[in-house]
Amino acid sequence: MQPVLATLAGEIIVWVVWVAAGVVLLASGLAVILFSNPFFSALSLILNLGSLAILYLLISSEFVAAAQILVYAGAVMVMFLFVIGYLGGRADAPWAGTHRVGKVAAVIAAIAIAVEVVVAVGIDAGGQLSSSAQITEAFGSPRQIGELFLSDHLLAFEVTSIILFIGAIGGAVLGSSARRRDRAAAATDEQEQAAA
Amino acid sequence: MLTTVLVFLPLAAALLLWASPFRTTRQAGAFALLVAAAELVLWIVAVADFDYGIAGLQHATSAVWFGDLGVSYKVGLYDYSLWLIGLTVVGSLAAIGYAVYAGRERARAYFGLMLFLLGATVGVFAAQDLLLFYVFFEAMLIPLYVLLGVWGGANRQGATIKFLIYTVAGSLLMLVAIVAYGLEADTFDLTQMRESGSTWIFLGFLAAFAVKAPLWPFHGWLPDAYRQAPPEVAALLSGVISKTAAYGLLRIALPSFPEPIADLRTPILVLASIGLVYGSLLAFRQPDFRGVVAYSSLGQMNLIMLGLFAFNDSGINGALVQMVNHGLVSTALFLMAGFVELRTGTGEFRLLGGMARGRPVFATMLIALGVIALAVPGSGVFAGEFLILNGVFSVGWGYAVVGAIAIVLAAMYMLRAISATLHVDVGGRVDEKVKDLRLPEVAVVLPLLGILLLLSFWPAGITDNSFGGEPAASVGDRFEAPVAADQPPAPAGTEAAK
Amino acid sequence: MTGPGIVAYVVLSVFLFSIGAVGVLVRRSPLIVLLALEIMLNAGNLALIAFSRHWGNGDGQIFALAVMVVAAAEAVVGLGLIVAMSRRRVALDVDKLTTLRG
Amino acid sequence: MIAITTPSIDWAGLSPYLITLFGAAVVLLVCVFLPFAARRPFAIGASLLTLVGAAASSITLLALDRDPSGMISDTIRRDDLTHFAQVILFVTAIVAVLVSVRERADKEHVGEFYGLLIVAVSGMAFFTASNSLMTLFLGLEWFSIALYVLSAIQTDRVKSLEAGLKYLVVGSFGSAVLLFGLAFVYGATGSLQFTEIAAAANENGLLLAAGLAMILVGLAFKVSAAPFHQWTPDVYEGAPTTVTAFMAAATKIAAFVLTLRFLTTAFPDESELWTITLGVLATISLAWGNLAALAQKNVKRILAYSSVSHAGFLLMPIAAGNEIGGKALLYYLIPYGAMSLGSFAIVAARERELNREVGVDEMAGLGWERPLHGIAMATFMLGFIGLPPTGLFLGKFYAFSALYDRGWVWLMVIGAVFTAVSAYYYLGIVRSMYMRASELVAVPAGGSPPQDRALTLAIAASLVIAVGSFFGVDPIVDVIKDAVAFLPYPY
Amino acid sequence: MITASWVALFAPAVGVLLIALARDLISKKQAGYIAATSVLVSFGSSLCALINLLGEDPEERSHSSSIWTWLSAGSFKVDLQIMVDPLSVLMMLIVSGVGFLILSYAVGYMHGDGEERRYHAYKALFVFSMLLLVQSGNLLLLLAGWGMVGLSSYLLINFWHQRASAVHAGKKAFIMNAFGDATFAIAIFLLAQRVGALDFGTVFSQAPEVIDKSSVAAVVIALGLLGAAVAKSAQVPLHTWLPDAMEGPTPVSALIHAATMVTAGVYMVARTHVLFELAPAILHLAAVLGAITLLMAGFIALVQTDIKRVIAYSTMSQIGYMFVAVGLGAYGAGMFHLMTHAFFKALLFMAAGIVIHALAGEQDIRKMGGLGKRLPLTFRIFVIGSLALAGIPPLAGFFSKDLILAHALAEGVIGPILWVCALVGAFLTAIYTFRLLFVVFFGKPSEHVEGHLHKERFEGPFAMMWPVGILTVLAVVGGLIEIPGAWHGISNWVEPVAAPLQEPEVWMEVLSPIVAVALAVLGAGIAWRLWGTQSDTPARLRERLPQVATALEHKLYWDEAYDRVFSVPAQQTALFLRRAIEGPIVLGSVGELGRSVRALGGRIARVQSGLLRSYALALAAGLAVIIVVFISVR
Repeated sequence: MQPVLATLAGEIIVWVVWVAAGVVLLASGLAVILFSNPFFSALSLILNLGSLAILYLLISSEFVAAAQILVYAGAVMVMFLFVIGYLGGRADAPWAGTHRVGKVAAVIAAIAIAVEVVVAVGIDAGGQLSSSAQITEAFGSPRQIGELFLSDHLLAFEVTSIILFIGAIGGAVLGSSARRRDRAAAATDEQEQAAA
Repeated sequence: MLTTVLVFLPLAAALLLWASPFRTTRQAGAFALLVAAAELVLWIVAVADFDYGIAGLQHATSAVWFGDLGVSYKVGLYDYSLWLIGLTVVGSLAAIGYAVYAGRERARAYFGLMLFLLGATVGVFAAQDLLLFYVFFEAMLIPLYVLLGVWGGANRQGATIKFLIYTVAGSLLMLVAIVAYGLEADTFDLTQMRESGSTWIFLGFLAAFAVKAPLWPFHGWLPDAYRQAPPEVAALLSGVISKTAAYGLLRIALPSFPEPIADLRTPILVLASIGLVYGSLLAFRQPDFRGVVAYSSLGQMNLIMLGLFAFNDSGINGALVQMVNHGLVSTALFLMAGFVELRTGTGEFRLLGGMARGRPVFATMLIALGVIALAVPGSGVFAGEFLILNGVFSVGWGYAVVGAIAIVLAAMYMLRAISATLHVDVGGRVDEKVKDLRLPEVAVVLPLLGILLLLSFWPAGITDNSFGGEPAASVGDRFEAPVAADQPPAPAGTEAAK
Repeated sequence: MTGPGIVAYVVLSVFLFSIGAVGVLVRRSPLIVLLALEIMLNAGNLALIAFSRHWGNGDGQIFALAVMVVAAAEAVVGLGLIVAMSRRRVALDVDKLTTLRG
Repeated sequence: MIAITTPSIDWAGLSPYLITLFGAAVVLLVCVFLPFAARRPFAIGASLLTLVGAAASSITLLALDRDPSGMISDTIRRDDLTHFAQVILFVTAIVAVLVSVRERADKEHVGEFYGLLIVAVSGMAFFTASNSLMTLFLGLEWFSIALYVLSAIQTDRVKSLEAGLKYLVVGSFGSAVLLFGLAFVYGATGSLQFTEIAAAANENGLLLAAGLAMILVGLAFKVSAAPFHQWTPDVYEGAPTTVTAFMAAATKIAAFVLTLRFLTTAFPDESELWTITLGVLATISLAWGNLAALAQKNVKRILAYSSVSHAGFLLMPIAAGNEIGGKALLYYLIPYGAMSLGSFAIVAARERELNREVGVDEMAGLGWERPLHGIAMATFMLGFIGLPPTGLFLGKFYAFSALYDRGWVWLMVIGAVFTAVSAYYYLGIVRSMYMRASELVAVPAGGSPPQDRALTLAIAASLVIAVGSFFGVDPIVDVIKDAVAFLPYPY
Repeated sequence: MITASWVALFAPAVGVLLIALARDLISKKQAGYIAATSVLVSFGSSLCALINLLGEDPEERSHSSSIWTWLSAGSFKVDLQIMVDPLSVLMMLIVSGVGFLILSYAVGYMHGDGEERRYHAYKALFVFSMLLLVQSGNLLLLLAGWGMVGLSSYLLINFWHQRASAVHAGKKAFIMNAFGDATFAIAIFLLAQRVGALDFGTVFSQAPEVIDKSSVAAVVIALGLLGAAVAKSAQVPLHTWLPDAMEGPTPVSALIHAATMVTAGVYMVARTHVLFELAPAILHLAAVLGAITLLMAGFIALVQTDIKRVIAYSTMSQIGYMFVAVGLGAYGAGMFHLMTHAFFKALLFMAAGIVIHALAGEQDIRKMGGLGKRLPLTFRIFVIGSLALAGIPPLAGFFSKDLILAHALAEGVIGPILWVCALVGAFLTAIYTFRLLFVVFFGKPSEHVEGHLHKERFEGPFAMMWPVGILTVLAVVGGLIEIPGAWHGISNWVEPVAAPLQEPEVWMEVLSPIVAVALAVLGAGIAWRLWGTQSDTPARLRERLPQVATALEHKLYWDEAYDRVFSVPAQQTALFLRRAIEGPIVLGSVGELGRSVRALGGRIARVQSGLLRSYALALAAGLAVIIVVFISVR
């Protein structure tokens, strides 16, 4: 009796949380693309990422959920906010401007993709997706993730660092001060002239 | 080995020339002439060292080239391809000679391209591998394209583009056909191909050859190209290059596709007949000398098609004789047109006329070439036409009647051209500064005329020494199964087909 | 497993993906386009993690973590570009980036 | 503690990546400390050294001729296909570096430029080797992000920035689609590894089909197949020409090799789906690329559209899905890469000479002024049409053979017809180089430009490879045969 | 004998080559001598052949010889082959003999022209071609010679190429002959198909076996040959080129357009009589065409005012007689008339040439008159020629014409009609011949004559006069070689080759000449009445019958009809093809296709709007489509 009730209660709680998180997820997602002010969009995205983290928790992916909050919401989004702040948060009305046909087509295409994939998933839902595997407590734990990163996915781990490295260089190259470049260029020119 | 040298001597010489410091027409031209002359000597060696009794391949060389698909470098000579190579060498020699005489800017590039063209054309006639054949067939295009586009007349750009796109479109379809045919037969070695019953593959080959020849109505590139090219290039184009298409039909299409040809023979013959009359009629209304020769070439090439697709002894032999003769005469006539243009700066009849008076050498040569071109009975061209029409007569009398009409039309347009150039009132551009042919000019054209006269006295020099003496059989029976084509003229009693 | 089945998560990810796609397709501000791209990548992550749970192996989670890093790198480069453009006084409007066309 | 069994690491097999990454790091770091004047020579020298080393290690691996094996838990492969592709990639990068020697703009980011170039080629090499969905995606992003930055690296040129942003946004969009597709494939099979995906794939898996669709779109985007190619002309035009030269050749090589490996290895049961899709995409690419190129004036754009049409041609052998196709693809990439690189190199040379963007009119007179450039460009242009003697002719022939083996004559005919259309714009360039009246010939700005031996060397190398692959087809195909023999072709 | 024949054939060719190669090394006169000598060699060789043949049995006088294969196709072979038999030797003698005389005459006649070398070379070329024609041992070489005489004729007609009319006439002659060549060729194709060989021996022995008499094949072959003969011999309906051909120098008219080439048709019918006899209807057609021609030409000649044109019409008319003869199977008679005609017609032309020469190129007889006293020698020669032409005994024309008449009477079907026609023709001949004589040589010298004919200018140098003298003799005595009813030199000579289809009886051979001579004398009388005395009858006749006169002056509108039926439509077709097919469709379609492809390219390029969002949209839309397809096929 007791376990059954507990299970039921757990089930209900999970459902409620899921529905809430799901609604927030989609709503905040929509908000990102509907706010005309990038600042609000970015904030919505943080909300979006948070609700995603909750969903991750619901499917026992604690480590990823944590990473999501720390890396994404904490680091990446801060960077976004900095840039938005730097640029002064210029706004654009989401649905304004020319190319109306393009926008309608865009929405139609996106909806089409969504519907198609949902149909595909829905049809397959009766088959292999109907029952998920049993998992142990260790699933999704930092320990398991760490193990995987150091064994099977060692390479992926290394490669992500390379990518991050590239991103850093790229950001530096592109975002570096123009004035400095001008000075540098002038310096090189002088040197070349001197050499010639 | 001999064949390889024949093919690669001019190609190597072209590269050498481009790398050389010869900048002037005199230097580069002399070099090119020398190479072409050496090629001629080589050809004579080949002619001397050839066994004419047999229809088989001689002087063959082969080497692995693209083993994965069974493509090899394989060259060799048949008795009939030898004559076409001779035509190529002689024609090129004359063309190079003309260019040396006329002088060309950027001589090094120019003469290198001429040599390259020579080598590629010889390669077409010598290749015994389908893909190699295609490679040479396409390789001819490059020098032609540049020669036409750089040294051509005022409206050369459109002409060039049209020419190249037309031919490339045809060639690419042929490439598709070659792939299909070669993979179907599991080899690209032309001596080991198998017959194919596929109409589509045949049409692929026909596309390329019909454009290059050209078969009516695929000649849209022809008038402009022949008018805009430098005279000696137009000469090669109509005299020599067009023959590669006819050769391709003879060497590849006829032996390989007996069934499709049997099915499509009537439409092709009808097109060729139309082309023959059409070309002749249009030649009759052209306002300029080159236009006449151009459309007459169209007619003649369609005549050759008639002979080929008659597919009997007479037709095939006739086509070969005609290829050689028309090649020579067309080359010579374009060079003559060039001489006219060098002097008067135009080829338009309304500005010409009366050139015979005081220019006996020019007049004599032009008249001699003209009457040979119009197939006056007794000439080599006549011999070819006779055999072709005789051959096609046994396929259907109507074609021969059309051909006979074309004989009359040929007389009409050629005499018109001769008269308009040489006779009656002196044209606006013909003043006393327009001199008679000079010795170098005579030296360029006279050999062609001499060979034509020789071939008039002895056309059998070609027919007796080609196809091992059995044209239809040796073309048709290149592979195992015999080709069920029309019989050659039988001694007695056979009714005219159809 | 408690709560909604894996299909529900996947469907959710699909909708999220579409929302992100619409964002890229309709917004003119490159900043918001970048945000929308983040949404799309996160939709992929959600699907990966859902499937990871479904199969009970950790591959999907690792993948998702890697994708986060990739997304971060992309964002850095994208933001760097935007900054560079604003320095060059280029309008931050993707509809006005039509120098290259035809 | 917990016993983690770290996978055994095949250092030899990893050597190409390690060499390039080390080299990139050296270039990046050392340049920071060098004076401006010394940066460029050092960066170029170090890059060349690195790339030659990487090429040498790939060639060694290729020559060792071992059976294919997996590395690091079989997430990437060590096999001849990889090594062959890597050799081409590294050689491409070497030539690209030679082209870049006298690139005018951007004196500050010298270290970053060469570092990113090496990193990008390293990523491509990694990409071709990948054997799991994750390495695939990471490899893709590895070189893509590097290329985004490289495209935009001339931050003082608006076009460069525009190109970078377009590439980044559309590229990330494509990546996201690809990622979603990868997720679905993972969802359908529960595995990331190609062979395991093939083993786990069940009949009628809609999830797998949807995933495959998205993957195909993502890959088609990367190889710039129409209608997913639209970024290509803009980015090729806007990016620095050296980058374009490198990108056009190398991205295609990497993306096509991986596409071949991925589709044949992971989706043998879905072959019907992807071969036909690729066939259709090939058709659209041929049509779109060639037709749109007709309307272009800018030579880089023409070449960009040409690369779209060649993507169509390169899709053909993959679509054929047979062993001839595999060989044809690999063979085609060699002359194509060389010619693409070489033709952009010539555009770069002309740009530097005239100090302005190069349209068809700017090519006027090039053939006579610079004989080597002229002959090379003419050879490339005529070769793109499929005229001998460039290897591309045999490549087309090979691709057609693969299609014929598959029985897809229709696609062959389409290829032939649109190639004929393409003749118009290729010839337009040749025409401009050689056949313009002299008054139209553009006069070089500021007299004759300085001798650029490296660029000449690069062009000559491209020419030699393009023509050499025609004559030396047999030995090349011998190597290719072994490189692609192990793939499980569906047809 | 064979060697002699080969020498005869190639001697003029060598002459041509010598003249062509020597160019300025020899004087213009020497060129003429070379040409004449080469033809003389031919004549000598022909005589050798004749003597050899005479020494043989009549049935064994046929020899053929070939030096090499000229053309081959598998088993089908055609040799460079000559045939020496009575027929060809007869023709060789006429061609080289008359040819030599005329060439010699021309050396003087053409003196001072400026392009004499060319002229003499052409002339020798013509003799070579003509000899090839008559000597060839197979049909193909016959056709070759056939074409080449046409070519030489063309070259000589427009020898004075500054004159538009001459150039036009040359082209016309060549093209009409080319038409004949074409029909000839078709006949040969059919023969080659049926018989498989073209040498005379095989053809004539095999053809009757493999081709049924009067079958379609036989008719087509005979028609083809007849077409060629009619074109070459200027018979109705392909006759219009001959009068125009008079634009050439007069010796050319004498040699080619009177004595030899135009009679080649007669020779050919005789040579291939086996084939014609397989289709008797066509043989009769030849005779009928001949009759029509001789009447029509006779009428037209009545009103012509150009001295050479009158003679040209007379030539047509006389060849009409020959056609009547060979059409009736009287091959010997035809050949006989061919020979005598060669003599007296060449003579007339040469005399006319002297007149024209003396009057500085004037050919209009209305501007002549009274020349009898000024050119007495020419006058006498002309009289002899006219008498021979009119068939006044005992001159050459009398015997040959009357033999034809006799044969006509002998033939049962259409003979009598033809006989009547021929008699009418004889009557007309007398009228126009004597009209010419009276108008030119009688009466008072016109102003033109007074103006141009100078005392010191004598009739011609010796170089011109001695050939004329020889021909005069021949015109007088040439007919004696065959005297109807007495002995048949030519008929018997030709008989082994072409036996006549019927033998006239003696009464026919007696009746015909009497009637014919009576009519000729009557005609001469009428001519005297009309033109000999200064009467106004011709003018009144003209007023009385204006349509007839105009029609005759316009040569019965043949030229106009041909223009309307062939020439204009051909030109218009060509123009139509050029404007409606070649321009817009063949050439235009390419341009149009190119333009539309490029326009399409432009439109597609515009899709590339530069809008980043649209690029992504393409991606999304493509994805949507592919997913739909994938899901639906799964």
